[in-house]
Amino acid sequence: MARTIDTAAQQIRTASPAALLRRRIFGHYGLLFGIVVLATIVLIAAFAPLLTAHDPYTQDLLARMKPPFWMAGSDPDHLLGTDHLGRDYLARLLYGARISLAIGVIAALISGLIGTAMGVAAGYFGGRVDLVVTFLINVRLAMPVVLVALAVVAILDGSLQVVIMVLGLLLWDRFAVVMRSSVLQVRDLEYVNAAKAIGCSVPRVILSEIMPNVVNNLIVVATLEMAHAILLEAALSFLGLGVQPPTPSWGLMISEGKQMLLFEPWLIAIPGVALFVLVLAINLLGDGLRDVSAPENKG
Amino acid sequence: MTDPILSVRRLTIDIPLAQGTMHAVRGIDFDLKRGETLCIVGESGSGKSLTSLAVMGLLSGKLRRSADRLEFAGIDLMRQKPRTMRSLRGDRMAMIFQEPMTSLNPAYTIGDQLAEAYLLHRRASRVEALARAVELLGKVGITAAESRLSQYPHQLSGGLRQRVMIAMALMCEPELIIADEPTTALDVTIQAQILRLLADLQREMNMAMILVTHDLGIVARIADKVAVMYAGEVVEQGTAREIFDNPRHPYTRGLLRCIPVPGKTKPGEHLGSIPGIVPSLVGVVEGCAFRGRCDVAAPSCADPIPEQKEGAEHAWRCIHGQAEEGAPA
Amino acid sequence: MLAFALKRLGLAVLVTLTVSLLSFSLLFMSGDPASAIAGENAGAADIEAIRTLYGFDRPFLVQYADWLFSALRGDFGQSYYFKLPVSELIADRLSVTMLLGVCGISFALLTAVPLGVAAAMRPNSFIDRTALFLSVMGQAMPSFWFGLVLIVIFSIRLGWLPPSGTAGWQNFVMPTIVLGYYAMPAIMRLTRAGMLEVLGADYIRTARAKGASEWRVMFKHALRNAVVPVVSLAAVQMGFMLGGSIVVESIFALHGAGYLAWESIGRNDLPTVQALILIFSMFYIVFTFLSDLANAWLDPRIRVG
Amino acid sequence: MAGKADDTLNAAFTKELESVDSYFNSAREGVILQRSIWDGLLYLNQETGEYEGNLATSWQWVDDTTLELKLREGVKFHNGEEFDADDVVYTVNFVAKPENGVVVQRNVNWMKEAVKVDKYTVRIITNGPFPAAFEYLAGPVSIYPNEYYAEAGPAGMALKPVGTGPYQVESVEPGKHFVLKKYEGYHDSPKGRATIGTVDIRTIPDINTQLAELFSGGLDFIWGVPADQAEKLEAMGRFNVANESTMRIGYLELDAAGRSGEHPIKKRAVRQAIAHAIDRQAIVDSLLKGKSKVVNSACFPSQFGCEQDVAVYDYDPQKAKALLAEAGYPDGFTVDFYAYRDRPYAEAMLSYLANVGITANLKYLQYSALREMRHKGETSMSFQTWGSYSVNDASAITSQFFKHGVEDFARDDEVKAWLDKADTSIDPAVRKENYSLALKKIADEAYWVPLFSYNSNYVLTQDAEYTPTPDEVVRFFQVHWK
Repeated sequence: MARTIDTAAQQIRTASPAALLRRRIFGHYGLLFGIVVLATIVLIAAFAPLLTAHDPYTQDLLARMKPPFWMAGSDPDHLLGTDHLGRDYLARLLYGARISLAIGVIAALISGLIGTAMGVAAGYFGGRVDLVVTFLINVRLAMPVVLVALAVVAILDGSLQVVIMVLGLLLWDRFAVVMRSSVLQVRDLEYVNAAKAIGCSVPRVILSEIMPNVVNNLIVVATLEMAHAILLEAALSFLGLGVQPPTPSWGLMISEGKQMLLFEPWLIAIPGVALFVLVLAINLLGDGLRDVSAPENKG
Repeated sequence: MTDPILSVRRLTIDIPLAQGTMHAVRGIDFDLKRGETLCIVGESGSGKSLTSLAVMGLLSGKLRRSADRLEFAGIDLMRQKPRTMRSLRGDRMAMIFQEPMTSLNPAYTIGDQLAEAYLLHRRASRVEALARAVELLGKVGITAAESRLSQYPHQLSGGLRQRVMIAMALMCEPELIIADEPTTALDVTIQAQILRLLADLQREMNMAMILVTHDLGIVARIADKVAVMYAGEVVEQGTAREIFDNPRHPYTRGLLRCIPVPGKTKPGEHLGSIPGIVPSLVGVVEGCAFRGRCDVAAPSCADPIPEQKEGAEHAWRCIHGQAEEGAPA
Repeated sequence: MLAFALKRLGLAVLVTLTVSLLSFSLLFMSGDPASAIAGENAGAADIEAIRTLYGFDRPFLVQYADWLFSALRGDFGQSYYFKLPVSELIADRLSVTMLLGVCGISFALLTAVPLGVAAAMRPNSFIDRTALFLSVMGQAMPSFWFGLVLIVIFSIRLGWLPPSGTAGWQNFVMPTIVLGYYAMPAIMRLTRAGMLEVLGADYIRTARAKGASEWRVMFKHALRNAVVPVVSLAAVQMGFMLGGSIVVESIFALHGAGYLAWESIGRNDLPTVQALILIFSMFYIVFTFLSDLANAWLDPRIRVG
Repeated sequence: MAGKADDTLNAAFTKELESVDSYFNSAREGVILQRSIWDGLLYLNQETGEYEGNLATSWQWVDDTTLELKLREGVKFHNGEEFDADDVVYTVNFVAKPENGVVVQRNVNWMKEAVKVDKYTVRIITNGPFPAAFEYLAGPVSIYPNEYYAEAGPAGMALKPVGTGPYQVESVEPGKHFVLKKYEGYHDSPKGRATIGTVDIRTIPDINTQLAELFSGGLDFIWGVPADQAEKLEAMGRFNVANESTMRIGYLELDAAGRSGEHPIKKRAVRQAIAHAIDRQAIVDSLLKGKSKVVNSACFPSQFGCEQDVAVYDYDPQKAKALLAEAGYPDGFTVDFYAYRDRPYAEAMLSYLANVGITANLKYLQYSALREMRHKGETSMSFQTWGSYSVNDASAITSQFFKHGVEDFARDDEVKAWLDKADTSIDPAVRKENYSLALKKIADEAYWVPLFSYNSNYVLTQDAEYTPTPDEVVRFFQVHWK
């Protein structure tokens, strides 16, 4: 029945595809929210030095844990107060956006490259390649991520690079799964066969015929994995094995602030909310992109 | 003559859309007696399927249905609770859909699905229901019926599945059966078999049948009555003979132009194409919806169109007709 | 059905072997186990003696094979830290983690599936938006934060639930919610999407045309088909939960296997870590295997022909 | 739920204890249980600093390496076994054998064997003169029942411990949960009898969870509460908060010997610059608080032989910069800074180092991983702490790290010679003099940068009272209901 309405509704759609897309984007509040918030956070990260006069590393042991502006006893010089070493919390929060974004983006890039390569190969070539890739995906899924990440970080010490690499090397599974099935869907379409028929090389067919048709899914997965990586880093930090101090990562700020959770909850609330908003924005962006690019799959 | 088993007056279906209300079906009337076959013809989007769903009470929640009268065997379907409607559906009125490939639940066996309606409406045991299923499978020409019961839909071919669908619709010996383009998804050769089967069963069980179709060849062979729908209206209806021999509406005539001799159109042949597009049905629709494509359109076509009648059954909505052509007698 | 099951079983065994090999080699690189066992005041000679005694000087593959064959007999060696048989140590901890996992996934399913169905029945309604909101929150909220917030509210402010321990069912309420809420969004969304897709399917219309009640249509005809991917997801989530309950176990002092694994990593207690990684991956494999079987049962297209 | 009403003291451990058998764990939690479950031959009175008899009633050195002890009569183990010389002989001979694998060898490897003289007289033979013997006999060396231990072994003892102490063990869930019951048959020991009927100890790793349990009444007693939280708890007025210094000191271990290769820290001026760069007093005042103090010597001030008159490096960044320039690093240098605990203190030090131009990259590792690196000599600078196992003698710390062992990054022969002399002499004056020489040189050369002594905060429900001691050992038998 829904289909009946759709066909009926399609008849009266006179708008151009571009206008339609625009309407879908602006009609999708989740997507709008995601874009606006994410853009804001990116800008904050880029212009952090302009937004605060404080250095995120300068400590002042005599001015520890000054409360933020909405609490009694706050210092107007430190809008969001100071942390357990007397460092300006706002400065750490602003600079921390860089770290959290970097973790999300780079980890998603690495895992995206691995997962896409594997998924596309499996979907395109099928047969044994597919068997091997499917097997690897199974192996990867069977490994307890948090444990393995913990083990590796514990062995290699938790520098930013190590954490990003570990997350990147562990989170490729969803890319591979989604890319594989997406490629399977478009592999036998006419234009792909046509490209093959006129003798295009395999890389060319994949890059110019297949990839453009699966890139929507790729972007959606990438956003979700970004969020995933950011949350995982926070969890590692919570367990004491994330990014090393004094780097101002939000996960680290939460882990440092958690000690005082019951007494100074704002210490963990501020980076916690920042992390929550960032992950929320990325997730909404991903969901929104999926809805907009394939409204029939909404859900 | 007996009373009609189905009587429809001014049936209207509106679809609320973001851009406004779409008047998908606009005040149609028809009657159907026991043992009669009504064929509804028209192009996609003309409201044929919606009309049949409206009779079954299967329109989705967003669609608004209204009618001056919608009576089935003396029961006012407009005023029945969902519960009563459910007790009628599958029992006294049944429907066959156009996609046999997807209309069967992939998770259950043929036997389960056949038995379901019987178990829902009859005080019967599962064994009895399955026996009835075997009987009907035999009736729709499925061999080795017993062994089919434990099979799943994906193990059957399209033609077999449509036979199963027919058997399912007939489980409770309905008084009214609505077949919504039951053959469009099938091979041409199988189409004929299925339609012949339907027609035979309809006669045998003395059901009233509404057959929604594109296929004028079929219409010519099995219809007692024909309703031609265009843009949500029945633009012309009458006995098959009247419609084929003496079409009054320009649209009907356009449709028939590709079958010069009624009764000789081959099965499977499609409606001819008429240039132009169907107007939007969103918002207020005034006058004749066909006027944009009509060779004989006149300025007064934009005004409300009166219904013209000829004899007991033949009626059409056009400013032309009798006056221009004269009664063919 | 049998052939299908055997095929999946073979794959499962192969995956298990690969994971165990990977984890074994990972830990092999992680440092000198002899030095870990020897303790603080051991000299180089002591460490060397321990290395020979435990056989750490043998080639990697020999050690792996040795470990694997013992493991097949259920013997995972002795914990370097607790000086207890690992199998004994783990059995105790696993029961907590399993209980937590089962409670967590049940909570997730019991909230996510009805919510997903309700949301799909009335898209864009209040309940749909609520469900969406809950799932978006769940996806973005770090579980340690959620856990601590629950403790503050229910243990400190209201005094309803004990913050830690395993003494009674009350102890499992908050951990279950935290762990379950982690898995809930994905299951909810998949249920909703699956139901939406299925509800638009022709066979649902067929069922209605037969006169089936809405309830019957939803739960017999629609959910049965929509639930197929949900079962797979739930199995995957269950596997993740067991391995990922470290944070929850640490916050609520549950002393489960996840927490043990984390601590054992820090203590260089290799036999324990190896056994746990293997067992966690086997959980995942067993659950997905079971879900494959369940799906085959639910979806005859997989099972037959 | 619990507490005074049902005579149960609910306490929490932070770490999972590997084994209750006190010879087979190296954890603070193990020492705490040990003191409640078992007794030593001697007892150190924390107030007077004098040794008193516990399972022994009198003792004397027969010669440099033979200590004869008279044992207390009429003492019974928790399982009813009678205490006599056989128990001492069996215990000492078992733990003194290296192949039996006692975890902390230092606690026992000074003993060669024990010899039974008669039913209530034993002799303990030491491996060479060992002046700190009483310290160990009053501390980590507890006496086990010979018959039971022979049968159960360390594994059995870990699950069902049996001793003579003021508390007997009701149940053990390894690592997780320990229940102690007052031992009604406890002998007339200087420890005193337990007054609280049951002590229920659970392991709760997260400090917030511990606090939440404390607030909701699930716990009555926690310790090791960080300074900031302790301050807040005290301000709440609902708990008894006591602070006591501990014997643990923090220090920077500097690779003066160049074990980790060529690097600036090999130069004395650079090490001194590091010492001048860090404002230890500010770290103590702002972060450690309580009874913590800045320490200047490579030992805990109360320890025997811990010379206090050593070179003191004031907080003086200008001087630090000057020393760096003098050493040839006017622009500073970059170094890896290893640490395994107290991240905020480490971070604070990083910041001070940065101020004088030293870029220190923090490498925060698990204890065992870091120890392994240090044993291999791969760290040029690390933030370490040492609790001396609460042994109130410089041999438990200075001698531990400066006698060319794997954890000696100074490798100073002179220092080693002095320490050897001090460690093996029976004459307190000789010992004092040699420790003093060694500690002065360590300070002059800045082999270590001693930082501060730690303190511990003990938080109790208002119903209970406890006076903590500097040895960081919680004595449940000295906790009283009000």
